[in-house]
Amino acid sequence: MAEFLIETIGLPTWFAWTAIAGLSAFLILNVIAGGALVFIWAERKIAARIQDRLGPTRTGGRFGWLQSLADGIKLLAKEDLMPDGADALLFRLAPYVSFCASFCAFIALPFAFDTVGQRLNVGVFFVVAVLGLEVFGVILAGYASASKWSLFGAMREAAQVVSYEVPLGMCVVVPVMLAGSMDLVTIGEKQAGWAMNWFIFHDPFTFIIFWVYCTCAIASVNRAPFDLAEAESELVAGFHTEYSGLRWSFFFMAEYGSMFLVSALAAILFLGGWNGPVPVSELLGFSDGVAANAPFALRFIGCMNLFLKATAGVLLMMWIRWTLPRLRIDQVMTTCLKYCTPIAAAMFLGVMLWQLFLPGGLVPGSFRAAAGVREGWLEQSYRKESAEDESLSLKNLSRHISEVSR
Amino acid sequence: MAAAQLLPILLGIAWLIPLVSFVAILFFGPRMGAHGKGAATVATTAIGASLLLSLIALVSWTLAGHPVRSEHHDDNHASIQSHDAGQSPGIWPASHRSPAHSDAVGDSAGHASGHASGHGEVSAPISYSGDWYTLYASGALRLSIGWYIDSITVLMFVVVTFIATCIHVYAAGYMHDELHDVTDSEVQLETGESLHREGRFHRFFQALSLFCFSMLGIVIAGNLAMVFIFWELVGICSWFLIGFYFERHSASTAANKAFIVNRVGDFGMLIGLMALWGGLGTLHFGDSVSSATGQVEQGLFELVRPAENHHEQQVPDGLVAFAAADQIEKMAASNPSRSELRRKVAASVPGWREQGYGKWLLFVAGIGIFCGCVGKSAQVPLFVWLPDAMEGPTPVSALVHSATMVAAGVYLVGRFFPVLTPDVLLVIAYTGGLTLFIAATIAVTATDIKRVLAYSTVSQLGYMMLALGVGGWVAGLFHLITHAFFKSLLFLCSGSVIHACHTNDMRKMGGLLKVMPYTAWTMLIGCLAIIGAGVPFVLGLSGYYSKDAILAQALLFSRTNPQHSILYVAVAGGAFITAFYMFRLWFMTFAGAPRDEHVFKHAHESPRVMTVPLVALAIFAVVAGWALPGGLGVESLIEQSRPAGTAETTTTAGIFGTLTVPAEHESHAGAIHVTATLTAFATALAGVLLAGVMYFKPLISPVAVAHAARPIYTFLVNRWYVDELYHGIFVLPTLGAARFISAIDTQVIDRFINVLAWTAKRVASVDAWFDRVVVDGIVNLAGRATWKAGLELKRMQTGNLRQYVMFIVVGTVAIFVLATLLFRTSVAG
Amino acid sequence: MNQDAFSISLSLFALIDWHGFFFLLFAAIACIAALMVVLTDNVVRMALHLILSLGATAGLFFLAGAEFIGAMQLMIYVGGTLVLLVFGVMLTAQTQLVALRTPAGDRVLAGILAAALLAVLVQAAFSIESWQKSGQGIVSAPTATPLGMALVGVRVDQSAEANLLDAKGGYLLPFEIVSVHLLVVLIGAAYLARAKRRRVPRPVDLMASVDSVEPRSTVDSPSTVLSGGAE
Amino acid sequence: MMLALLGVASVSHYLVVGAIMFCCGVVCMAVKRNALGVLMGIELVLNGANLNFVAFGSNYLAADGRSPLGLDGEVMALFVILLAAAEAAVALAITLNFYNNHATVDVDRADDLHG
Amino acid sequence: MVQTLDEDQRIIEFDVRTDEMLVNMGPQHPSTHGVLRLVLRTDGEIVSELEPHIGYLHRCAEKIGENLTARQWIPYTDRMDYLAAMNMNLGWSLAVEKLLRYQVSEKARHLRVLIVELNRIASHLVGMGAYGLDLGTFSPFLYAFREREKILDLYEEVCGARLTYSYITVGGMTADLPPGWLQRCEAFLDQFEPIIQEYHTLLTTNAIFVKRTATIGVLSPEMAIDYGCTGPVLRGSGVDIDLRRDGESIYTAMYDGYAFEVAVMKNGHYPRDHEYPAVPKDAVLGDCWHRFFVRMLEVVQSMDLVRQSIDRYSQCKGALGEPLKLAEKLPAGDTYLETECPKGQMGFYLVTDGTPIPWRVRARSSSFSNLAVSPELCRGCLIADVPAVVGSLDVVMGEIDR
Repeated sequence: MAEFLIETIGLPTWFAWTAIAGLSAFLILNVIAGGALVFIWAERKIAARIQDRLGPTRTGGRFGWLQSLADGIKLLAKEDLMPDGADALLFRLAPYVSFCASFCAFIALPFAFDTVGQRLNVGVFFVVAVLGLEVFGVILAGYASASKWSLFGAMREAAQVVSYEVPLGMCVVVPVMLAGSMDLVTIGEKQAGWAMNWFIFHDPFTFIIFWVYCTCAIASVNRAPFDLAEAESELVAGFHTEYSGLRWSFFFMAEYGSMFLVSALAAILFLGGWNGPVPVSELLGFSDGVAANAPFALRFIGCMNLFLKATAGVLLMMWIRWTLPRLRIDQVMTTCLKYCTPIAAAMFLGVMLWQLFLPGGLVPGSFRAAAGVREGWLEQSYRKESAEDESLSLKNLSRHISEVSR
Repeated sequence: MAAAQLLPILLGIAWLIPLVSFVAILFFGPRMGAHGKGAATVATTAIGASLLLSLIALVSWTLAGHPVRSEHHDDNHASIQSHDAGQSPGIWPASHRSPAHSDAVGDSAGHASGHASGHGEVSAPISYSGDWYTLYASGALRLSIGWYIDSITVLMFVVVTFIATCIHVYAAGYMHDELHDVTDSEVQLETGESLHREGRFHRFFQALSLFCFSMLGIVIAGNLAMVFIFWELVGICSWFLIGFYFERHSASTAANKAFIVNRVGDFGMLIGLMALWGGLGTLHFGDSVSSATGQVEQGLFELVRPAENHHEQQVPDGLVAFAAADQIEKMAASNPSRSELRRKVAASVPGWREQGYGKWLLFVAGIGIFCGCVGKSAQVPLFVWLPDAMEGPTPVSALVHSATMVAAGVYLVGRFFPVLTPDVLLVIAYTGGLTLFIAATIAVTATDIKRVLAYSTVSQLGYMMLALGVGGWVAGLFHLITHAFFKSLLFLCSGSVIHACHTNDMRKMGGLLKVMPYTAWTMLIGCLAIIGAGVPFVLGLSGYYSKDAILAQALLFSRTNPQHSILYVAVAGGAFITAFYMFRLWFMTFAGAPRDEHVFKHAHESPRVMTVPLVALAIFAVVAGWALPGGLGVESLIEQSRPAGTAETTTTAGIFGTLTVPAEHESHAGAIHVTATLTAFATALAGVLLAGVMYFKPLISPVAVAHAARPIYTFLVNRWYVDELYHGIFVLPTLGAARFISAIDTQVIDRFINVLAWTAKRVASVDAWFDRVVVDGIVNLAGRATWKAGLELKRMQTGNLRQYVMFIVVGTVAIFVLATLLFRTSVAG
Repeated sequence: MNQDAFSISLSLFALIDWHGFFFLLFAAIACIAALMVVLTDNVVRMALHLILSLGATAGLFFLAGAEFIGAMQLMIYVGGTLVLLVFGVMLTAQTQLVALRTPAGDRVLAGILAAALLAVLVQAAFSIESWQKSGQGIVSAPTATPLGMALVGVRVDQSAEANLLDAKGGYLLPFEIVSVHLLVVLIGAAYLARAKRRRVPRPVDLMASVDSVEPRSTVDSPSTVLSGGAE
Repeated sequence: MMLALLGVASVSHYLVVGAIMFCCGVVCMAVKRNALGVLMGIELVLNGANLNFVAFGSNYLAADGRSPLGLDGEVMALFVILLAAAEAAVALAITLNFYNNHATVDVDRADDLHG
Repeated sequence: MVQTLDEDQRIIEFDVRTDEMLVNMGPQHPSTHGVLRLVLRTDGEIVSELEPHIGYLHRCAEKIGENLTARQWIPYTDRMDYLAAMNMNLGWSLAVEKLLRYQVSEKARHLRVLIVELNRIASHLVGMGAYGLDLGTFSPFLYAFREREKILDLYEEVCGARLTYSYITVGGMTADLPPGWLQRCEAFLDQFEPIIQEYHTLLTTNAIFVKRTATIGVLSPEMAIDYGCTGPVLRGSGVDIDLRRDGESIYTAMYDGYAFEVAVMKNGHYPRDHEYPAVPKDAVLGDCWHRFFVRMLEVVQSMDLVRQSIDRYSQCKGALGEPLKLAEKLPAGDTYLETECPKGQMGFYLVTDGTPIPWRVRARSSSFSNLAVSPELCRGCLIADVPAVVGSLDVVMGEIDR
């Protein structure tokens, strides 16, 4: 887009880039903040429906759709309290740390094949790593609150998140292995075409590991039944017991942002990302020529696809939250260390062997109608990297080796 | 998809599904529902799916329009179709040669038309063979997992899966005791209590699935090696299943007995396999394409009955050359080139064949393979295991006795028929005859309901073997299939009775007709079927057709070979005894007044899950023999795959003198057929009547008869003293030898070793002194010196971590400074 | 605003070396945070500063074009520090925030030594001419793939595509050694920190599965709680 | 002032940053009596060293576009990170063990090995 | 069946030495069921000692009773176990009737069974829902309250109140049932019956629920008896006591002719347990799961009793009988009577001196004894188990503090 500003409108290069960066940051911020508003409202409605009641009905007219906004205003107006014995600096800092981590991770998250804040060639790891930093906010909050309940919450959160990063990382490596790249855009593009191309359907192992990922993702964003850090029946409100007002809402924005993020990551890694189950755009003939001229339509469809999938993931988490009791901390750790990690490891091995023997996936060669349609468009924006990747991929290497040995 | 591609896929999947079920139950059995209840569903679904696929295979076989090879037929249509099929790589109809090969032996289509004018029977039947996977290939030996599919394969698949399905369903009801903890009152622990153990429901179905898989493996097997593998698998499965109640001593003994007796037969089979492989270098039935070289390898059938010889049997070149190894060595002594030697050998092979080289080898191969069949199909002298195998649960008996294990032997003889020489066939016929007679006589005196059926199975297997031996290929296999239906029916019925009465003893039963009508009537149908009841020349139960065919063939055989007339007598007599003991069983069980009130009072009809399979099997016991219009009957289906060259009468001078194996279709000729039918009818009727007067309306007291013929009765009750004989001949000498060897071990070897040990001890004590004084002294000195040095050095150790860090930093800085001062140029530059 | 002033300030703005700017930013954060680690006594705050420092270092790695290393730094290193922090809180948050102060003499000594070391190091850093030249700013190729290939023993960065197999100098062996080493270390750590004591169970726990007892006729009679246990 | 920001990012600058971190780490190790503080010092030291590796391995920083170390620098940095993680694990385990036995994390009390 | 020490999962191993922490759970904590204060001494997350502090809700109800006539004190009994006020009313009424040697009419007897058993359902519904809440699942709570609301609606029709009814009084009831009430009650039962399965799905058989409750807080039968535990807590430990069957004759006479089986595990089986989810493998008798399950079974049992009483009541002719006059004199003497309330055995003791106002009034509450055992149950468990254990005891602070 920056090129568009530079070439068509004629803005200075630096200004174009800065403007685009600012715009991206603004948009992502809105995704989080707006998303949190919508999701909080949705959670209330969904919880209400699950529990056979109505939920918010009045604020904002029908469906109480302005409820979260009203609550937000209420929170803004609330007195900002801090306990006497608190570590003032850390107490104030903690919510922003959480929020920033959640926000930063969005930088590398592509919403469509080229709609991404900053395309990183280690995108997956960047997202996972930065998301892992969110826990600092929680720990600092728990420590700084000078409350024993908060400290308990922080401890649990730390233990849980650190443990779950192991299986989560293993789950994430699988799509990386399948795509041969850590770039989220590349990973998404590899799944273009029909739904059968999605990595979840690549082989039985990926199918299983997807569910492991779901479990670990829920655990790493602290949602029920893994919401140990804020377990209200045990720890009052866990790490945010002492928080109120805007700071408190920052934790919530971070939580909903992370929920959306891990869901979007699941969508990109396993569920085809911005590719629909049916390659509608390709079938309609948005081929190279058209695509080059009308990328906005494609982008829009892609964004919608990803949003839908990620939203579905968020809704799934809500469904689970309002259905299941909470696990105990030792059970949470058992789930991670005794089940998720070994399963993830075994599946990782399985996918590896599968790649070795059946590199084409479950239905090799078929349904690959639409792959590569957008390649021209992508190459334009990231030509160098893709060329590099292609030449260095393992496939090529093995071809070289076989040629040499012959 | 053409049948050639479709059938291996269908049957292959049908074959593998039970394996999947086995693996699933193996790993997840205990977790399938409460107490592994779901295992039954899994196994039944699996075998049901196999049945479905088999039925589809049967339909596709029929639809593929394979010619009915009864009297006149025309191969062209089918050949063309198989020709089409042959184009796809990896799938290789046995009747067909590759285009590259066709100039040598001729295309089968042209071949068939070329000879159709003559005797008309010379072209090979349609069959498909190929390999899925090569297990091992080295030199000439290629062990592979492959298929050989003709109409018998398809039919056997349907029969095996159908009966197995029925039995699975039945067993789900029968084995329900195993769903909970079981108290086995037949096993007494040392404490005097009955054994209390967990239920093994899933284990049963696990073994059942593996059993079905193994049996189907034998049926579909494309080569003898694969047959042997699955042969052994069937053996181990029977071991599992017969020994299902392994805590019972009798059950574990019976399982071991079945296994060991079978090993005896399998040893013979191994010899046969070696003979064939050594001589021919292949164990494949049909022709196949070697995946390694891409060349066509001729299969056993083609080698023994080459097409250019009008499918007449001849000793294959390989066997001839193998037998004439010394001649070849002589030729090789003059150091000819390899190709020259090969040419020379090829030239002299016909001459050697005339001299009878290899004839014995072929005979040994045939007898060897038959040995395996003797064990598996419980022929004399290896039939002793089968009655004991009754220790397994009844569904197992039904499965073992009808469609799977014992059928395997007959099936293999049938499958291997083209390779068997007339001499072998004669041996088979006599073995069968002897078996059928001995077993039938034993059955007459048995009182255990399952044992009667067991001996009747042995006897019927004898029938089949005899039929095959006298050239009644179709008759034997036909009887195999009809027998499978009614024998499984009979066993399941008896199981139902046992389930109701909780006893096996027929002397405690009687009058059960009233309380268990389903069981009684279906069992009556089974009895009628096994004795071959029917209205002569009009309609009959399945047994009627197959038994008549055997009788007719036996009669024809004894007419053409008068010196072997005894075979016909055995068959006819056997039919009489069969009728007698079967109806003795039925009358004792169901008719008359209850003998044991206690048993009668508790008797009840079995649950629906057990009676439904009975009815299903009963229907098949009735109709399985009927010929449907369009050549759809079982008999004509079998006929489609009659091995090439066995359709005409052949006369050969064999080891046992000149022998004429009459063509089977000649037994359909009026005179023979009428005589055989009437004989069968008369003997069966007589048997039933005799049973009637002894057990239904007791005009003759069975006790009196037994008393009158006491020696014979005792002899029969003790089962011809076969077990005792074996004990005397084999077991006792073995034990004696073992004792002798053990004595050598303890008296001689152990003493020698003791002496050695004593010597070593003495030497070691000397060594120890040296070690203590000299070696230890040096080491201690070094240790003391180190200790002293350490004491001095330890003052340096303050134990303060931070101080150490300081030391390191000071050291680093010092080195840097020194280096900069001393080697300024090098660092800077 | 004056049009000229606007354009001048724009052009000045354009002259900024953003790379340099971010370098300075991250370097400052890293150094100051590192210093704060030294100067703080509260363990939790120390850990916070350490995280800041390490995070800023990750930023420096990104600037230097080593994106993969940066991500790894965030993931592994910062994650590892997180554990430190947690244990810091756990072990010391309650009672021992105070009292662990070092004697001033030690501090001064350490400061002097460190200053000396720093002087030596800085001198060395500027001792070579070519190191001081600013980079060409050539956007380097992504290094994740070559890095991975190097770890499995193929140096794609050093040889042309055609003769990949001839390329030597991969890190397969060190990679394996490090892997084994990590495994050993983890086992060792688990062994070192394993449980040494166990809680003696209450009698109640030991007899949890006793079946129902008959109700007593007199509830107030002295009862005998099962005591002892399996041991 | 803004112009002064030009061209500051060179290998030497990275080395200076690394040196500062290294020295901070050393001081940290030397003055902290809390075992966890010592651990953090070690982390800083390793991190400073790592910075040098990356700086030498970066083509981006190299004056001629070809770095002295090339990929080796990054590989080394990676190894250091991994080993640092391992080291942290072991050191923590030791600290915990120490704490279990001595009920303190004061390294000055950990002088059982003195001569 | 004593497990060996090595295999015992409940033995908690230390791997980190941490400092002891003193934590206050309550009196304003979300999961302490009112104003209960638990002081926990923890070692990390492991509770080494728990001490309940009570009295935040004390309001001298017993003393007040010594200044009011027997009928006047009825509203104060409402406020003891406010979740099962009808049962409280009944206990006090029966105690006074025992003193008076008064027998209520047949019709009143069946009506009382109907009313108190319905209240037992309502009480257990709250107990169940709140227990879900304690374990972190909110939805079952609302499902339970939805059904409880319907019971409260029925009560509202009967006596005008939804929580503190004062309906059952000494000598009978304050009023007879309104017309059509029985049909509505039956309609509710029909509607409610299938919903129980829903609760089983959401909680009883839920894997996480089982994990959180099985083998947690195991209360041995001996200890249960020693601590004076009663009600579902006692029966959850396998002790077969239910005052409706084993109580004093004036109380058991009320249930004469009613068919019900005490919900307790005997020989490894609960009554009619084939109709309910199987006992999970992990659960041991006396743990939280069993206490919970006993309550679930008692809901069904009470439904049966309500149905039976509806039949009998509708067949009874005649009047309910006259309640005690507001200031009728009580004969001199003393009496004590315990009844089986939803939470356990509730006993009332009164000493009279011939005046209408009792000289002494005392109440023995079940929750008090049940809560007393919580320090034993919570020793050595995790903090997360504390709500699970205390919730499974289902205490009501109004009853404890009186």
